[in-house]
Amino acid sequence: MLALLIPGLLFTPLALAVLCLLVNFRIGRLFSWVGIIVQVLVALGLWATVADQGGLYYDLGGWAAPLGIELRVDGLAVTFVLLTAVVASAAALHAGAYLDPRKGYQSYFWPLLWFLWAGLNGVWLAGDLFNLYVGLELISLAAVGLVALGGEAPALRAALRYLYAALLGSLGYLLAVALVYGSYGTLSLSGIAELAADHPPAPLILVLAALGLALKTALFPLHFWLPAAHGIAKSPVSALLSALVVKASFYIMARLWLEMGEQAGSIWLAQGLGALGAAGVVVGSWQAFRQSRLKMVVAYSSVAQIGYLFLLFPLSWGVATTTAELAQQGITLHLISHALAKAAMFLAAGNLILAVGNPQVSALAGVSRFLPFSLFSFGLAAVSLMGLPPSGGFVAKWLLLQASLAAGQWWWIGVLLLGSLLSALYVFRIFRASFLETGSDDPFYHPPRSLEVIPMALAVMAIGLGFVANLPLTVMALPVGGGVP
Amino acid sequence: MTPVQLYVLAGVLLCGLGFAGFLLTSHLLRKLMAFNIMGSGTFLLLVGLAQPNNTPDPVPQALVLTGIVVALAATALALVLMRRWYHLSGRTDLQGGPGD
Amino acid sequence: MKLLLVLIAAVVLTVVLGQTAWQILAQPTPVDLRELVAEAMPDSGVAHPITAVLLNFRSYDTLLEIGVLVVAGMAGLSMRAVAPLEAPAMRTSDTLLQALLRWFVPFLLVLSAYLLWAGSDRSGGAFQAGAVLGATGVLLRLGGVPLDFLRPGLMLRLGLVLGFAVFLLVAVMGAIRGDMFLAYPQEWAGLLIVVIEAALTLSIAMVLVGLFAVAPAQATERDWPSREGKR
Amino acid sequence: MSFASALPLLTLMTSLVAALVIFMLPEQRQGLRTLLNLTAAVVKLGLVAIMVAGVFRGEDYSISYTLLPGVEFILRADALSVMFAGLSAVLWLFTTIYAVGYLEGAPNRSRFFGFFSLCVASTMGIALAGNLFTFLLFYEMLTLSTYPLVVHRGTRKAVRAGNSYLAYTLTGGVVLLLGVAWLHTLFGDLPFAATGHFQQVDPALHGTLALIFLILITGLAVKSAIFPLHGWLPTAMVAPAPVSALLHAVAVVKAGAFGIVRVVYDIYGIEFAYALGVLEPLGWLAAFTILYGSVRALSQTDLKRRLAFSTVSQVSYIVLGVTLFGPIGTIGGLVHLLHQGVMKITLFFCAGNYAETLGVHRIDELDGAGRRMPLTSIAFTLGAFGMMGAPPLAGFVTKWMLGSGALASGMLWVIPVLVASTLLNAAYFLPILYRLWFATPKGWSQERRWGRLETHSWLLWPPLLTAALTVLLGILASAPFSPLSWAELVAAREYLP
Repeated sequence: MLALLIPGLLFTPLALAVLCLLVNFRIGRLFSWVGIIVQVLVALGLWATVADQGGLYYDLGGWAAPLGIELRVDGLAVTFVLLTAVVASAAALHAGAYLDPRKGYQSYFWPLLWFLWAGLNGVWLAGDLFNLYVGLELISLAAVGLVALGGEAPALRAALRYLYAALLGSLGYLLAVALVYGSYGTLSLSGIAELAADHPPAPLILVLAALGLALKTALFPLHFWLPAAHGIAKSPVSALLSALVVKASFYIMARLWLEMGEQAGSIWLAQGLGALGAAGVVVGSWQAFRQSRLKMVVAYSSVAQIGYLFLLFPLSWGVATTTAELAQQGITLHLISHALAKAAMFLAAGNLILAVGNPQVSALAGVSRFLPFSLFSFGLAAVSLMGLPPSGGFVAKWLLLQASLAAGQWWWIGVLLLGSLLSALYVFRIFRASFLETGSDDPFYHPPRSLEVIPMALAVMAIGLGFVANLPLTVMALPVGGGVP
Repeated sequence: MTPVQLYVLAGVLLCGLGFAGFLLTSHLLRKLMAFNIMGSGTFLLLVGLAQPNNTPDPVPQALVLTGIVVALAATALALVLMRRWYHLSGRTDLQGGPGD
Repeated sequence: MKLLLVLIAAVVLTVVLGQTAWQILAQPTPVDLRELVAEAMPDSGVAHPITAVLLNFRSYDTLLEIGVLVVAGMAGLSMRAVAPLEAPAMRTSDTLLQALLRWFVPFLLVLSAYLLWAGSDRSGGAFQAGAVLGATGVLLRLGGVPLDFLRPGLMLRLGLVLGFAVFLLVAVMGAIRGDMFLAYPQEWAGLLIVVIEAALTLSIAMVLVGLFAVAPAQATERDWPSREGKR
Repeated sequence: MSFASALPLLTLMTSLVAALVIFMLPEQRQGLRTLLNLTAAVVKLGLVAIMVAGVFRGEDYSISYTLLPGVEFILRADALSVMFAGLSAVLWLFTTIYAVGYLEGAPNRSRFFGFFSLCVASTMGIALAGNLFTFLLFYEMLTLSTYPLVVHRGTRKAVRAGNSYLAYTLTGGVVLLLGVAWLHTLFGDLPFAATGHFQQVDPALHGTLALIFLILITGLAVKSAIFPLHGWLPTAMVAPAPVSALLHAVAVVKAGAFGIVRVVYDIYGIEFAYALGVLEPLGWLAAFTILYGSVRALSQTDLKRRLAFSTVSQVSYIVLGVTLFGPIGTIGGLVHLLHQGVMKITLFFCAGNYAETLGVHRIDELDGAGRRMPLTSIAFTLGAFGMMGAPPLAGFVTKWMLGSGALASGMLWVIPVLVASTLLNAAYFLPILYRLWFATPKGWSQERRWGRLETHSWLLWPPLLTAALTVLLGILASAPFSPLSWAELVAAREYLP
């Protein structure tokens, strides 16, 4: 079964990218619908198989690592593959109705989307450091292409700023890879993890990788490129970028940290990254509060939410194994629930802007009365984002609180609690604007139901994750067990 | 000094040079050149560090070839975007211009 | 102030990087891929180790790398639905250049073909050949030869993805046969690699010339006619 | 899952499902919405009645679900939970009837009734929560689902009130979260248990436990409006009358008070909390809040704001009762949880009636309203006398029990507080009653008429019924299944044998 699932997972997005490039927007949309069904089924199948039988290494081309490239198909990877399938499908379905097919350049949306999707799958599964680099670049360039699509000046500026940041970040990572290859003579992550105990890696490796990848993940104060890029792109694109793309670089960093953090890490690096993350939570939330445009609020909120991810480093370094596990679980759940909630939020924000015809927060007055459905999706997503129960965001916050308390690092507790309140500050600013009554006439355009249902579905998933969190937590802990299928 | 040490030294210097250039210049084209210089330094390091006893290792060389193509693709994309930005805004950097 | 900070950062990077690199150089690596490559060479289908690594052992990297190239080409194309091929500033009517072109182009084409062929047992290969082919295209364009296939139509896009598509098909054939993704049948490996390389050469050249051609000269509102209307 | 163990879940679901369906209903389907609301309320009342009978027989309804390793989601009906659940179920029915009449012809009713049901679901969840984690879940859900009701009118004033409401309650929620998480780290999952968990705890942890107690109580004190965290309550009175009635007289403030009861009795255990020395300071604070709320109520000219400050004062009676070490004080506090709800909701219903029928919001405009609206005014009068603690009404029972409890536990300073509070109550209620019955009417500018009756019939019946309940609860205090006998049942289980 796996012998077909894994090639299917890699092949479908790439094949669709090729097909969609050759046709116009409408036919591309048709192809993509088929592709979405295939991808979701394959991702589900893979997830179920790994949940059932445990993970494995897949040797691409039949060449085993370290000579060849292996894919690490473990519980965490397939969980993210499934997450990607869900979020990307939602964004793609939304885009199919949201984007204007009369604009010629929109036909490039589909091939770029499928390359992005392929890159994401590649990164989740990669077991090879250099392969991660190529996957990361595939993601970055596709994402930049998506931001720049349409080629208007503000989008170009955002895209260029994003591209330059991404390039510098990738080089930082590549330098780290060069040092690793020089030290070990291999690029296989599993091989390095085995060797790391006897041959401690140079501390600079982790520092370089951390800096480069933090730039790509938009860790404060390296977040300067994110709000413009995520705020200016079309809503489905923003959803993809905030939900998945920034997570890819974080994922690589987390994998590196968990493989060689023990030897190459230090308390300074761990606490420093955590402190920057904490600063990101505070500054990002405050900036979000100060924005006048709806999508910029959501974009800055990503800066804040990304900050939490970096608590992984202090909470998993030099602490008891159970504490580190709690932290990993909390961070993974936070990543997943933020992906779902933020995608829902961007799509809902897109609908609201479409309905109101104005990107300003202050234009939302009356929305609660006439567009309750879109606002409700936004609200549900916001509940998870604020970490209020019952939601995936709450469970994640709970686990992180437990980890901080167990690690005795009480200073992160303040960040977690304050972060909730700060996020409420910018979220409720939007509700405040939309609850104002304007009069009994409905001045709004009503988006089609198909557009409104998608963010609602994502938001419901973000909430629902709070009830079934145990399941993904069990699966994502599954290590690689078997060999070739 | 062996040739490999020379590679590594040159790589390190190019990296530092490119890094400083990338951050100090605001002209988009110069920034891009700086990125390419830093990239070349990284590739030199990748090849140099892998062969301490002067016997060539095909793997890093293949990696570098791949890396060059990737860097080339990124450079080309940056150039296209940059030229369009220049024609729309009349600027060679990202400060100011429409929509800032 | 910024200058000072950046300089300090750059110097620190250089020094620390240099120091680390020096230490790494001094120690042998626990794994040596050279032996593994040498052992696997007979099964690779080609004689040159770098080509074997690129198109067989680590072919997944190369597949994605071509993907990156296609993405860049595509994103470039999306910037411009219709390129003004007749932009006067782009053309030159220098007779000397035209005369030289007549000599250069056949030579470059032959050189490109040689590089492609050479890749199997010595330095060379798809990328080098593609680069030369791309350069030929650029030269032709500078010389004012109207390369009509560069109009952002189906032909250009087809050429853009041809190499990638061929590579992808070969990759998935392995899986369909019940083997791994990207695995070649032993006896066909050499031939398949040549086919992939040939297609890649074409596509790489196409991306390069395409990007050169479509980098927008002057963008105005009328650059965006709807494609549907055009057909 | 048997029917018995599913009962708590079903009780919760009745209002949750009602909420979801109502959200989906188009605005104009008023008949269906009302039918749905009332059916759900009646069904819920029936389910709670079954549980009350069962718990009395000594049955224990509980259902649990593992949310995370080591974290359980527990719904459980014990004597204390059905007490609160019963109160909410009864008053939900009355308030639904009232709200249907109140909002006739107003916009955004789908939203209103949807969130209203969601609030009731959260309150039920708080009542039936079987451990602190589950309690926290519903406590936060209550905050969120109340917000749209507070800002319901969509005026700038309402939106500002919403801000203040959130600022207080979200902060409170976060503080509570810290306390719950800390306890969980130290002791794992702690289900509510009759005599608490910390009898045999290592004395070295006593300091930490006292600190956690402080954190938990601070988090809970926001909703129960204990000084100095009461500021949101008077501001939130811009909400429509049914919201003020059910949520700010019953659900929200009682959720906080109920949480304090749970923490003191079922997590720490009253005996341990007493030994830890944390009860007495809490008692002082409650006493201060009682006096402070009453004094502030005196100077309010807006009727609903006066009632709100009265709530601030009255809810602290519950807390005061909890801190009186001894079964009689416990009974006084618990019984006040119910009695105060019934009395205060009557007053809010009446205030809403005056506003809707006569356009009256300020106390000095009430002159002669008793002659224009005699039935409403009788209900108001009963509620007000109940609040003052006049025999034989419900309020008298609680004050008597609290006084006896204070004597029994030797906390004599409580008696003067009770006396002073009663005098203050009289001082802010009697002038209203005087105006209602004895002042000459000056006429009302925005008067509306509904047929024969003095006001819309759906607005009239609920206050009359709750006023009647105020009388009955006082007269039949010692009957079986009365709040007083039920509180005795609970108290008997909370103290170590």
